[in-house]
Amino acid sequence: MVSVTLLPAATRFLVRGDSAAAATIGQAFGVPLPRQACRSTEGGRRAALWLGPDEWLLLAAEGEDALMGDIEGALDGVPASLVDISERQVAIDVDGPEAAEAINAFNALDLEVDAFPVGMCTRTLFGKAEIVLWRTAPDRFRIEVWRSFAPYVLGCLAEATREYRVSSPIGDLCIT
Amino acid sequence: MHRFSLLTLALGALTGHRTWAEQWRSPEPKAEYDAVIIGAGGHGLATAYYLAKEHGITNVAVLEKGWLGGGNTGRNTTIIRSNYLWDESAALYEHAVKLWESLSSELNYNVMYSPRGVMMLAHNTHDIQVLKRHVHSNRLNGIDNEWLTPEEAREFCPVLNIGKDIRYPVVGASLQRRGGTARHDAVAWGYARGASRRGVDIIENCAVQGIIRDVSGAVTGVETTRGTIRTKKVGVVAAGHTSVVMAMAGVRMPIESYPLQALVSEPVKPVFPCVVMSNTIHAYISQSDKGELVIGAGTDAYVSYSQTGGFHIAAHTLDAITELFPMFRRMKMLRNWGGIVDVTPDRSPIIGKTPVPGLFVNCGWGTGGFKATPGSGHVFAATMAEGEPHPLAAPFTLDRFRGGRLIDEAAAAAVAH
Amino acid sequence: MLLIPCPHCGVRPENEFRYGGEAHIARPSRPDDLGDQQWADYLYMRTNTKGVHFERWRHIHGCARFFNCVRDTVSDRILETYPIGASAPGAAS
Amino acid sequence: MNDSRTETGGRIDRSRPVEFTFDGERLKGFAGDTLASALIANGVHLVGRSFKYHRPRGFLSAGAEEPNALVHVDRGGGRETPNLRATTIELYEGLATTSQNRWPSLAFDLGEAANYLSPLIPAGFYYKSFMWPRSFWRHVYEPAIRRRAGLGVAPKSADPDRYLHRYVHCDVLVVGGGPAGLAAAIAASEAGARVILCDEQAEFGGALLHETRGTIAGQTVADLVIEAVATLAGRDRVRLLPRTTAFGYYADNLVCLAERITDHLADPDPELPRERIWQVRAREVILATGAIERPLVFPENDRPGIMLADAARTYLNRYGVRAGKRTVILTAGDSAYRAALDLHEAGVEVVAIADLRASPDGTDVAAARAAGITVMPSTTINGTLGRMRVKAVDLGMIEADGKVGGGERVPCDLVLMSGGFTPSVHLFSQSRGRLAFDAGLNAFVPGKPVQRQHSAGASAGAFETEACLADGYAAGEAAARAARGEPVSRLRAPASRDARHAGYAGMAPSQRSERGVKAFVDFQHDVTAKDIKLAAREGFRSIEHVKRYTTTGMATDQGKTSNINALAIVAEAVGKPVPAVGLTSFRPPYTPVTFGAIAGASRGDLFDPVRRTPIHDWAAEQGAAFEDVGLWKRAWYFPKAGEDIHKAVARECQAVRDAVGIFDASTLGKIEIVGPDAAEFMNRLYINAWTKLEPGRCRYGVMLTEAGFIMDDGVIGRIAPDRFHVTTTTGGAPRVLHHMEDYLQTEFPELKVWLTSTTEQWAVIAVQGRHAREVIAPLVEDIDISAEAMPHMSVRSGKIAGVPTRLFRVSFSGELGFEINVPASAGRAVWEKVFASGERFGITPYGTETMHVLRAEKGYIIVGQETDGTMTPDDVGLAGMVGKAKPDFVGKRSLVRPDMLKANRKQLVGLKALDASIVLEEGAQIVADPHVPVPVPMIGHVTSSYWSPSLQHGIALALVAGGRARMGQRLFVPMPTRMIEVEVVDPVFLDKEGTRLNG
Repeated sequence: MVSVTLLPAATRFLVRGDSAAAATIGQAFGVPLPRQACRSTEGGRRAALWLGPDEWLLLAAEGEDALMGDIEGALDGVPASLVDISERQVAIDVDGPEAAEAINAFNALDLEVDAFPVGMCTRTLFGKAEIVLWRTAPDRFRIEVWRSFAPYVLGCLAEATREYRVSSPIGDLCIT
Repeated sequence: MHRFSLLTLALGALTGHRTWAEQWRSPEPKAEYDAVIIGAGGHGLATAYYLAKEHGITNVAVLEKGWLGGGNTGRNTTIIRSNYLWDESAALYEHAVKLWESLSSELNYNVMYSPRGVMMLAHNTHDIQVLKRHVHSNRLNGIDNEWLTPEEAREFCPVLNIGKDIRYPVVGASLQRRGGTARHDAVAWGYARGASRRGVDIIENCAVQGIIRDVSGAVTGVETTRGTIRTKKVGVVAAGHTSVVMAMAGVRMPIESYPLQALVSEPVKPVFPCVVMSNTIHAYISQSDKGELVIGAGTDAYVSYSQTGGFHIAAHTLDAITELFPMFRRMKMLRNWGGIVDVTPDRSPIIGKTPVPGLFVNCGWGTGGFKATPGSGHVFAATMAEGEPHPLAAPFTLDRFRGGRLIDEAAAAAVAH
Repeated sequence: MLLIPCPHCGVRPENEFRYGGEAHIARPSRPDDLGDQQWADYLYMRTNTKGVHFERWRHIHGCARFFNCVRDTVSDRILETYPIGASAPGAAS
Repeated sequence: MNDSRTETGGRIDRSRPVEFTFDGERLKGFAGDTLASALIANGVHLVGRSFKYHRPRGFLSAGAEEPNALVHVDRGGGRETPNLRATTIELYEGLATTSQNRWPSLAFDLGEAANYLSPLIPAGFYYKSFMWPRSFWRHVYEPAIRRRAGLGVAPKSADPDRYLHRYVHCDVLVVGGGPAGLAAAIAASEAGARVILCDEQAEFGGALLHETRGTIAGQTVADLVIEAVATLAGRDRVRLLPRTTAFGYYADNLVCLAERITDHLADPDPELPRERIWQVRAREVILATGAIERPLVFPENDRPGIMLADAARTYLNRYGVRAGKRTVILTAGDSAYRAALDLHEAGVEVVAIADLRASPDGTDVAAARAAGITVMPSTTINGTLGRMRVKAVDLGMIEADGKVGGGERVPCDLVLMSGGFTPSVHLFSQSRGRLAFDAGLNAFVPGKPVQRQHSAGASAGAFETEACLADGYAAGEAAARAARGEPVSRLRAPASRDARHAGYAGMAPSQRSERGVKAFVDFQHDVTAKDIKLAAREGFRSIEHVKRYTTTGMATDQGKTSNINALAIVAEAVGKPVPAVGLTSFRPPYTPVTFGAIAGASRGDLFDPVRRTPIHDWAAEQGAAFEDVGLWKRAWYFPKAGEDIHKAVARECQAVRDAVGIFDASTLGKIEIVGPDAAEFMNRLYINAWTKLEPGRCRYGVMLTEAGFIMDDGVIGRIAPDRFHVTTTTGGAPRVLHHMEDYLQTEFPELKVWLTSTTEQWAVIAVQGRHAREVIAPLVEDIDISAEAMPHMSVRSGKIAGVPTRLFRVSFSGELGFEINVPASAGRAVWEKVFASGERFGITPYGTETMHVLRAEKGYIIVGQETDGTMTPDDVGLAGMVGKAKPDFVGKRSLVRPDMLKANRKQLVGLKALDASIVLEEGAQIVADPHVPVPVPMIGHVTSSYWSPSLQHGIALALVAGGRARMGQRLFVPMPTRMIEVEVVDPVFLDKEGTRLNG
């Protein structure tokens, strides 16, 4: 069984900056930014995902409009880049015992749980689309993908999960 | 050496074919030659052939580190065409096509030149603009190339999918009817035979290890695994390994070497009458006389001399081919191989003199050198014989990169906007 | 598909990367001072080594960082990778 | 069914009869049969025709190496597959098969005429012939050759089946499920390794599946296999993949497997893919790929009923089928004696075992003699008889001096041959390991591995079952240790180098002279020993040359049964030892792999992602036509009832010029450039100067490659001192970002600036036309959009229709215009509100075609259309934008190279045909003199050309050599049927003063 679900809208920021900026941003965000490569930190309904040595994806619930101002205020001139990308991408939840297998139909990473533990996150390729892949539980992944690539990723997942005979809510799902 | 004719063939049949002699000699290298060609691929052998035939320079050695025709000559997808955009390229490749047209009789060796037509597909407005630009330019240069509607394209190639519902529908095509294919090995063998009977020594299993120069810097010979050979003229025709050989003479080249893959299917009865190419989705395909679908794949992204290549490259090629020709999905890949291609910054060859006196180079044909084989050999032989570029080779000198006078066929097809 | 050790993310499949050409070809700091031949050398001349080759890759579908790589172009075996800005490993050069 | 089927035995399920057809004939077999075993059980031995001579052919083998028995399978609905090996097709109810390469029928094939013309058509005859007269090649000879060539027939319609890929990692991949592979998998998994075991067959066991003699450690071989497979199946870190062929071994221990999932099923579940490609990344690979029996090369060794000894044994022991009633066996090794014994015990009359060796004496030989089978040492076969099936052989006695005499003619219906075994080293060779010739085995064996890989069992030259088990187990243990990073050394089982296994390679001794004799080396391609000798005589001494000249080893079996024999014949002909002749390279795939499987799920909408904007569906609902731009679908035009593209575009253009239009510009690339050094970074990447651009203002920027050619362009807004909103072309976005990151990370790392793609954060709605301000005014909050407060080329942040916006006042139409950036998810709602607000002005949606016309009327370039990667800013009239005070920017130095400064460079101009009704063709060439014959000097080409509804004449942009100095000149555009005279004009056709956009 694998279920594939489009997750609700979220607030997202892409932050860039050096170590000092990261510390400040983490404080303002309420979740420290992970310093270990390809790892995430979580707190409450917020998460920070390491994407690169000076790059993090911040996730929060939809409508956290004040966050941008809060973080910018905290930075107070510390050089950094904070860009709202809430609308740039959408999130897909892939859940079930064969979730890793289904993703491996289009992704070349080793998704055994010892190689890709819970909490690991990375940009990677899914077929011909770039995604951020984040393992949120042993049998569960969150895929972040640019909006216009989402139908492609969902189509691929539908193709990959057909053999598990699940009725997934993919149907006519159209992302706009 | 036998001339091939109906009579000799019939005699052969009567004698159980025991009378055929070797098609080329395999002599020991002499101590000195008037000219040495490094690389016994099609281009190198053709150069030697024309040096002997057209310029009377017969004391020539062609040195080959492996077996003749074993490099890109024997590894390519054998497409022949001359529908290039820029005048310089068009003239050079058209020169080659004209030679192709009579090559079998010229060499008395059937190279199976098959002008079955090369069709290039347009999938969007930009493709149409680019291909029509080629069509018009070719026509005014006296090169056949015509525009086809999707329906006309399918008429020419009945298995073409011109449905509107595929990912990249075919919205038109250009067709060079004189384009086609030839039997790659036969080209090398035919030139080898022709050169050998005119006195050229073809020396296989002979790797060049050094280029010897005198105090003035001029070439005086080459060091090889089979001894030192004196000569005042060296032509480097070592596709894939140009940089390596030129480095022996201290010459840096604007060249990078990439693995290029190709593959064939199992043989089937005739189903594909022409050559079809699509630049937009990176695929080209024809069917050999033996029945195999011959499919060109892309280059790997990185410099390499490994003569293999990644599986994902072939996979991307086949998804493009099967998208255009969905009836081929159940066909099977029989063989997949790689070659090493020399790529220049403008995707056009470098033919001519070098900063080293006596050293000539013919390289940088990228993924499309086979089609040029006769023309390349012909103009390079003239260049080596005269010491000055043949008029058709003149635009393709090494020093064009200094002033920026590039002949950029890739840019001409660039996808943007 | 090669396996490439990204200095930041560890060993990853080649399709996450983009090749960036020969490494250690620094852009001249004052291009206007260069003659045409020197500028053309910068733009176009490449060692194209058969053997140990210094080159750049970008983990474009990963951490997005450029880095340097030492690879044997005959076997395609990667000997070492190191960040941009670090000098070429002496052992390999 | 006839009495070919044994009463008991074999691994078939006799309780499940299965009906199938061959060439229309309905036949019966059992579940567990292959097509080959079922056909033989029905007495069918004639199954195909060879490639060149169309000789009748039967089954040579019982496995994937089969060169002869190829059939076409049609499952209906477009599921047609040519060239499938009957020896590997599993029987299922309703399997429909037909023979190939024959006309009109298999038994009566007119193509067989070639067999009688064979003296005229030796190897390489193509190259010597078909040249007279010249024109005949293309129109007579080649079509005839093409028709005769090929084997099967390509499918005619699209394949409806699905295919998938899967990437997987493991500690140890074991290729081959025979004794060595099973033992290796057990040992490796015992040590805790993550193991994948694959085998090309439906059942694991390999050669053990037809080994019925003897016991191992007290177990029958069958029980041993059952227990081993059960053990492996019970281990959760083991994945068993039957029907899965490892076909390619790539760099860094990537091994590709092709799994056949549904082909053996009568009625497969449509949810299942037909095949799956596994891309396995293994820490360690064990190759336990077995060995393939070599045929012997003797005259007429190709008739139906002549097969490999081990194949006959397989048919008997595994499938319960006797391949004949009366057999003669020709061998050079001991294994054929086991086949003889098995057949003898099953009631097949073994007339004689002819042994090429002078004194065969192993235990198997003794057993055969004890069973009363006639063993004839120093005996060969001089020839065979029988057209559709072998009916007799002529034996020949090998004298002490090597000469061969005559012998008796022995009637038979089955001839078995065994030239020893050739280890399957294909994958080892693909892994770039070097092979070593083992004279004792007459074969190549794996040398030192170059990847993390181990060869075991028969593929490494160990042919006895016990040795394979031991070797496999040791390899499995070693691989598991190596996968954990422990140092490993392993004792290799000794190769089976003795007279029992040496076998034979090359042409077997024969009494008959070479002439008129066909002794086949490559069965499918009809390459005979004589052909190979001819090639050698003609100077083709490298094995690669021989292969290419004769085509030996190039058939669908890729020489699995022929390579060593061919090599030995060449070696003898040129007087060199076999290793000196060399070995042709082994290329992937090991056996042919379905194109569709390699393509995987990449088809249709999954071939490439289809990118749609947030406003796409609105346009689709309005009936818009779309065009592909990169991966994007863009609205092309919005036809009303009865309108074609021209009418629709004329109407849309007119609406924008006269009133107002609305356009979806969401696909434009967007990059947010943030940081204190943002302006400095922009200075270095664009030709323009940015330092003085005020926040709230925009500028049109042009970016060059380092070679000085235009790479991209777009409007760039300064949102704040340290923040730019950059737009790029639709197709250029990823390229531009990569280019920027390259310079930022590797050349300018000291700059404190960061780049973020925001292409999909924003939907972009362009409102263009004199009413644009009035249309959006009711919706805008917090922004003063008056002409004074918000001049052309400015940007403001605020709200529109209740959502945040970055509002640009820009124009790509020449009209007063705004580009409304709103969060993507609000795109459609805002669009609809703007549209509703504009209805009182007759707001008209327009697509990319109208956008192109409008911008061409204004002389605005499109990168990729007016530029082609060879154009400088000056060429397209943008030299004035270059920031003069800037010391450097990417591409600057290249602009002063000699060739960039030439006066006759192609320059952007406008063109008007003298006949104003003519719309020139884009891509058409331009000449100065219409009377010059071909080749005509061309001085430029038409880059853009449209009918201008506003101007009521055709307009064109063109690149013309020295164009700016040619204003007012008459030039010519030669078309195939006419010469069009044009005038060179300013590229700005409309509103040169720009009064409209400042409105």
